[in-house]
Amino acid sequence: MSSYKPNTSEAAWIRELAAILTETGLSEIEIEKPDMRVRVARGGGSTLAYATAAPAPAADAPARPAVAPAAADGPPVNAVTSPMVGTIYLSPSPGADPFVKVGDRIAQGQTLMIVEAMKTMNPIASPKAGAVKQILVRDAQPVEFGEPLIVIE
Amino acid sequence: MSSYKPNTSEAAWIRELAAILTETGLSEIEIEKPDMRVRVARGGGSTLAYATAAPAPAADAPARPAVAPAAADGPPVNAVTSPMVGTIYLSPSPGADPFVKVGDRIAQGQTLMIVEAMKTMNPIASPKAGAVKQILVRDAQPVEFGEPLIVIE
Amino acid sequence: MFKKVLIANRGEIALRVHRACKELGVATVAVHSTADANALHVRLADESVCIGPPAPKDSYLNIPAIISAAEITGADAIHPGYGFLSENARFCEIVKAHNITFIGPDPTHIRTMGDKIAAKEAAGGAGIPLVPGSKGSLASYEEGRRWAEEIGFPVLVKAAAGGGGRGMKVAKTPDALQEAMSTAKAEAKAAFGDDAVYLEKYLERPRHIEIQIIADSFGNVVQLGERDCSLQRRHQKVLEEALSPALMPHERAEIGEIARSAIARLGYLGVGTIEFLYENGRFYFIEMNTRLQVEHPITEQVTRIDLVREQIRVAAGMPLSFKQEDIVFRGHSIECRINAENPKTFRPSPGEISYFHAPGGPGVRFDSAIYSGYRIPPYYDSMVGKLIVFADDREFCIRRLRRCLKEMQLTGVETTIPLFLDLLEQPDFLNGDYHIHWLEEWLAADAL
Amino acid sequence: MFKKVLIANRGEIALRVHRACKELGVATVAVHSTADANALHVRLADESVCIGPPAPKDSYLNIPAIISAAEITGADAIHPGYGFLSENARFCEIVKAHNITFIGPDPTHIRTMGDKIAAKEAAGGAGIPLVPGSKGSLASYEEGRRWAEEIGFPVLVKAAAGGGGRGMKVAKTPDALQEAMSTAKAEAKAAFGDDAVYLEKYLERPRHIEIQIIADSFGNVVQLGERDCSLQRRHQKVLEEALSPALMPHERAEIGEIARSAIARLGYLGVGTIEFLYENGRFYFIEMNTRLQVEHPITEQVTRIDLVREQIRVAAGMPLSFKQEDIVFRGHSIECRINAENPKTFRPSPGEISYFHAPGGPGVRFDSAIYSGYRIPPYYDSMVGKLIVFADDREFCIRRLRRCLKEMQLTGVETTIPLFLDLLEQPDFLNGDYHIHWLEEWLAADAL
Repeated sequence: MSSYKPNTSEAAWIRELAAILTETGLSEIEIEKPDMRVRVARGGGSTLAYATAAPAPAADAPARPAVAPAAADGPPVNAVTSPMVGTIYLSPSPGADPFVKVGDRIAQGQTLMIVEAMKTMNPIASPKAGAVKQILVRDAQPVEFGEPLIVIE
Repeated sequence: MSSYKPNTSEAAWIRELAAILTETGLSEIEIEKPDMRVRVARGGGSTLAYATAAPAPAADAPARPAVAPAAADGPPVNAVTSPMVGTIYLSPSPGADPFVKVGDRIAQGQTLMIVEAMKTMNPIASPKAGAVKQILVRDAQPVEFGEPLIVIE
Repeated sequence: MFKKVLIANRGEIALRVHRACKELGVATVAVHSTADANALHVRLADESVCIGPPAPKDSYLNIPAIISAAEITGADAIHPGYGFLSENARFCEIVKAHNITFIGPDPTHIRTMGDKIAAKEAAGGAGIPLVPGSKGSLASYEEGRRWAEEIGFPVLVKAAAGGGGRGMKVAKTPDALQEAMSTAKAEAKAAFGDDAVYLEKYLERPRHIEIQIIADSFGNVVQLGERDCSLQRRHQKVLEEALSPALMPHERAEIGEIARSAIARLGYLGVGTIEFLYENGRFYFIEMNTRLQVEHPITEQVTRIDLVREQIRVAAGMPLSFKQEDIVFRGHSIECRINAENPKTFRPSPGEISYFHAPGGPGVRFDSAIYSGYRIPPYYDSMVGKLIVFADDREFCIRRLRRCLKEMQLTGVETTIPLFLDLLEQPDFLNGDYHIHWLEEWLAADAL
Repeated sequence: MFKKVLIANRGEIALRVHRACKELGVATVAVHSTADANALHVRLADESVCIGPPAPKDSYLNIPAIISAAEITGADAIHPGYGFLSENARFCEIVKAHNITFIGPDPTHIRTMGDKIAAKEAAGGAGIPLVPGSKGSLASYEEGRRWAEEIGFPVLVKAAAGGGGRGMKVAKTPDALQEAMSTAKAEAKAAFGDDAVYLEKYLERPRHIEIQIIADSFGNVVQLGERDCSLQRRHQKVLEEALSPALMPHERAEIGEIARSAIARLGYLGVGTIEFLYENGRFYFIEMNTRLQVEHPITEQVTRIDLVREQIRVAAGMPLSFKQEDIVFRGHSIECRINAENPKTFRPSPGEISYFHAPGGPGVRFDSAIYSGYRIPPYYDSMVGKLIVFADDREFCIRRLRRCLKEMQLTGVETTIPLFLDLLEQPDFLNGDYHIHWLEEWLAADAL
């Protein structure tokens, strides 16, 4: 493979990173792997320009997401995100064992958690096999569309 | 292959990255691979921000100075400027010879022209000795405060 | 009063509703797609919830997502704005089923008025004038002629089975009617296999006049006068005026009272608009919109009624804060819908607004959610703001509008501002002498 | 009507005048110092002339430069705005001597009202109530007591030769008067070598109430109601209301008519304001301003009269476009003067406004010449804009004002917005229960 041309998956990756930037309000993402390093930014020296061009928070309580904010250092970029607005349940019923715990080995398609929306329980299936590295939400927590839920590696 | 010129596939890659930049609204993408590093950016920071921050001309005729605009390449920085708003006269009376002509050698304090303001004739004295290089105004022309009138060198 | 209202919309109308809520002391929840994460309504709201990706069907039309957002934030009412889910009876029912108040009318009214035939029946039954026509298909030319003389020429011969303009003929005289009927029958037979035709009054150059209504749950119904929305392009309103330069005071009073009493008879709740075609002193029902209109501010300017505030109050079970006799029309108001479009081709011009400065001064209101540096997403409509101008009379209002259009600064994208500046110089416009085809005819002539 | 008006001012009022001119179809000339080359009024005007360096005395107060600018541009009228040369009788005379119309009253009226003693005489002579006092100095305690009982306690004993508070004593009872007179006499003797004292009524907690007047050259004089400008800091108005929450309707009608008929007697032309102290149901003349006031927009909002438009019209020799009986006060309006100052220390905060977004929606007007990226020059006053809010009643107006103050975005410099948000929560303010010392007392208490 020529390294001079982004292949489809690289271009898709950059687009995905751009979407994550938008979604999370970050100004920059940098990823380094053994064979490659990628950095995307929005509003660079223009970080300032962009920040000032966007309206400053209102004088009273600034609008805040209704749900818990992600960790201050930003959510992991490879997290599984919520496909819908709703309430997260980590176990099939109150008091039952959680679907998964940090460290568990899981199969692709395995249920990781449930999002309840309009009294409907929507299982979230793992997009890949791997190990649960981090769970980013608490039981019964409300989540937005696109909110990072769990990291599988 | 010369390393000083991007080859076709590199150029295509850069174009592709530029397209992604546009599409995603990113300001910067940087990719590093074992054999190369590429960084593309758009919107060099505060210059842009400042430029866009100044108001654009109004939709109709933009405000313009009432008096003739200076040459497109800007007035000479060392020009003698008008000390007041008024009307310029290049000679002591209508039809008389002008105070000075281009090429004249003049003494410090010599009258270069007159600005009329409120029926009062205000002689403009040369701030230094030298030669008249350029006369920037026409007889009977209105001038603003600070408008360049004449270049003495 | 509600404690927390979820605003199920975006753009300027989301901001308009937010403002009304804050002035009523009500908390707001903004919902938004990923494309609108930086939008002004999101930033100003007390809380915000991302409900989906950019495509409207996955976000602003996504009923489960919006209901979930209301549930996780504990909103006790939902304001639908205009467009999107505002006239979706099912959404209204689902909202109610979740014990949340829908800020709008009853779903049965939404459903009735959303159906062309049912709406016509309901309106006619409530005393609203319809476009007159023959009852059923015509057995003969003689029957057609009797109807035509009753209705008055010109008339439109239409195929009973028809659609798309086929089997449709205009007749201006009795003689022409005979030919029109036979041609229409032949065309209808060929196109639909059915030669049945009927007659309707043909309106050549009607105006679009609409009456604003508001009703509370105590049986109080008030009409707030008309808006003239005749300047349209592809059935999209471009510039609206209140009051109409064409109506006589007695016409205004008559149609207003007809609309008011019809709404009272229907037992309707909240704001609504009855749209009419108007020609030669007569009104003909088009449809009823069971929601806030884009152009509601011009009515607010001439009546000094805050329609959104009153809409929220009546939804919360409060009575209207005024009566019909309190309504006094003063001055003249015009709204221009400023779109991010090429002013000649009307091709949308999304992108970043590099610089924006709103016009100001007395009698000026600019309802918009844009700001310097705002990126207009390509997924939604191209309206970037509504310039609403008010003055003592129409002439002064037009002068003020011209001044504002020249003062307004909006760069980085193309806008329809030059179109309005041009329009405001047209003698027909200045004389108030226009109809629903005028703008397209003028644009077509201008393009030659 | 004029062909071209030169606007001899800067900032928001220059823009306000520009807007009125454009709506009258009149061309505008902006004059500016080198510091204001990028100002909005310069950019929007039809023509502009740089008249001098930043210092006001060399530019906006530079009479020859302004007259020259008018001559070279062919302006046929000059609008002085407020401040700067607006109450300079000599400027007015020079303008007239150059056959240019001064948009304002006759220089004799400017001169009379600019002189404290002459103004008081003219006002008193025209029937305007003055602060009552003894005629001349007092021969004895008995004479003082007779005057004091006529005027009513408390009274102020003042040295005839006095100034700067010396020889000045308040007496609340007849007994206290005896002591106050002897102390004042002793102090006056020591300070000025003259122990003559006189009496004046002492106002403890008066309100500042002012009446807006407009007059044409056909003898029509109309009063447009009052503004309550009691919230002041160091004699600078901070927040103004129209109408006053303190006046009874009959008081409003009475003082309005007194002001109107006095102005008619004086033969005055254009806009003017008569300022009063108001306490216990009585009015006492302070001064008359012979120009547009900063706070004129709140009167425009409650009367729907465009004051600047009318001012220009009457200066051009046209009659007022309304009569006294056409004036109807509707709703309530409040203006906040937003200054670029620290909201606690009031230290000016010039610099670049990195981001500005005006509040919007119904009932909101923001008169300002700032924009995103505008650099506030350090040479002029610190007011960056006037937030003017209108609503049906005072309570709704305050809610709307609060909403706007929270919505407004102005970053890069410090502003007094937080002060207003705090002020709007004070029970005294909400009850309309304040006087000219209230704001400073509150600020002092707050600072503890």
